[in-house]
Amino acid sequence: MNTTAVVTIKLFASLAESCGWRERQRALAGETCILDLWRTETGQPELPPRVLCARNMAYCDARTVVAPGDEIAFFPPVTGGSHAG
Amino acid sequence: MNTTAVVTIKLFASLAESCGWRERQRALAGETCILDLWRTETGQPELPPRVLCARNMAYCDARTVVAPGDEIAFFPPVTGGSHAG
Amino acid sequence: MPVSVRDVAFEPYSEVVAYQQQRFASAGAFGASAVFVGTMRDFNEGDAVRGMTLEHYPGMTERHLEAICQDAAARWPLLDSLIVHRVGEVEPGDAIVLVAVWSAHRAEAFEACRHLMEDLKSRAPFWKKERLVDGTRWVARNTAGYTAGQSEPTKG
Amino acid sequence: MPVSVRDVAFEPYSEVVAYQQQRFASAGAFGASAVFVGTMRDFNEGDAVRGMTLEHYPGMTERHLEAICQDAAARWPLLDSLIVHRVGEVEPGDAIVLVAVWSAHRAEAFEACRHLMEDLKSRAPFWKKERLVDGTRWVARNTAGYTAGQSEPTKG
Repeated sequence: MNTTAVVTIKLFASLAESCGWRERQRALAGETCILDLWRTETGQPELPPRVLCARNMAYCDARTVVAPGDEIAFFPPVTGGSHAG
Repeated sequence: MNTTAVVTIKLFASLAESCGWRERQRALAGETCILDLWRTETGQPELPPRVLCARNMAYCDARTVVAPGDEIAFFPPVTGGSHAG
Repeated sequence: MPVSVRDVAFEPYSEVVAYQQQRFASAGAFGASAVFVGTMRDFNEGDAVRGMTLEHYPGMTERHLEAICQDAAARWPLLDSLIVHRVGEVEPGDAIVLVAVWSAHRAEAFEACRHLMEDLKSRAPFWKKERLVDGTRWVARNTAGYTAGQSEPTKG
Repeated sequence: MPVSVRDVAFEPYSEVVAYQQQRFASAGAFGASAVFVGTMRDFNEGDAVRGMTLEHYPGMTERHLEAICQDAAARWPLLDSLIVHRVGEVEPGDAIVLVAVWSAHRAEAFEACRHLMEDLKSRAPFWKKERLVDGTRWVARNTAGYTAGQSEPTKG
């Protein structure tokens, strides 16, 4: 396995809790999009509409193809700012 | 002259400067409205549209009739708050 | 909803902190605070400004500031509001006005704070006279608010 | 346009004063400052809240806060802006977020400050988990902003 053909996958917040992990490295096997990673790592066939994804810290579409060295993140809708509005 | 039949007249800001006085007491001679006071005290026939008036610290119309003991004020448009917007 | 008119310089954020501490006994009572501070600039209408004299109508000014706060409290679900306004001889960099609003949620804090400032500018009896290099001028109107107005310098 | 994410409590108005002093050498450079402080309340969605854990995405969060400030600076004539956001274990009464904006005139200060907060809530990766008497729950969505949203408690 080529060590550069690896991606980092991160989960945050309720998603990390429900899946039971926060970060993993995975080797890429051929052309892989973010949705493919989601399916493989969580066993869920589709990305729920409320789950957001980011590639290298930028929001992106789940059909985006990943590249070796990428950091891919999945997380629930963001809730920063003041408390309850 | 009945000492209660007196009104206090105040000018502020550029109006006080251009008229050369800030406060006067005047005896009332019969029914008098604020515009009458303006005419008598400044010699100007009309209240300029940019001059505001107040009776007992409340904005009012120049046709308002004054009562003994009233405090009547004339002043230019207000410019409080932050500097230049 | 305290209001005050000061003839000496004040530090606006110290006022906010001090009032907040004595007003809200329990931490966690409010979720949002919106604060506006208007400061004297050293430049206006293209001229360097050395200082300013802020005149008010003692009695009527305070009464109108209180009315402005009461109107905002009737319109939005506010926990409290605070207005401090400077008068007298003001130097560049001095705070002229402080408006602070506390509420449960952010929307009403933002909206009420803005409204208080606009209301203050249009209703409260204050007048500004700038000291320029070559004389003084009365500031004729406030600009850049909800509707942009026009200043009419009368240098003398 | 500095942004910072803090895992310890901060005093928002001290941050404003300290930044302002080091940023603006000349008194009188700005005319308007608009400040918003979001504070942790002890009550939400009808339940007493004992505390909160604020999670973020280190790196992405800071990057997005910077982008939010840059967008506001492109849209309004601002002199500067400042964002401080808390993460970690938060107690009722603690400041969660500070947004401060400096400009020449008040309109842009008010508008940009509001916009920065709304943008932060919709884009910056932060997640809140409340500690209640009978468990914890993730705050599912922010409410009471430009458009009222809905919170979906998932007590457990």
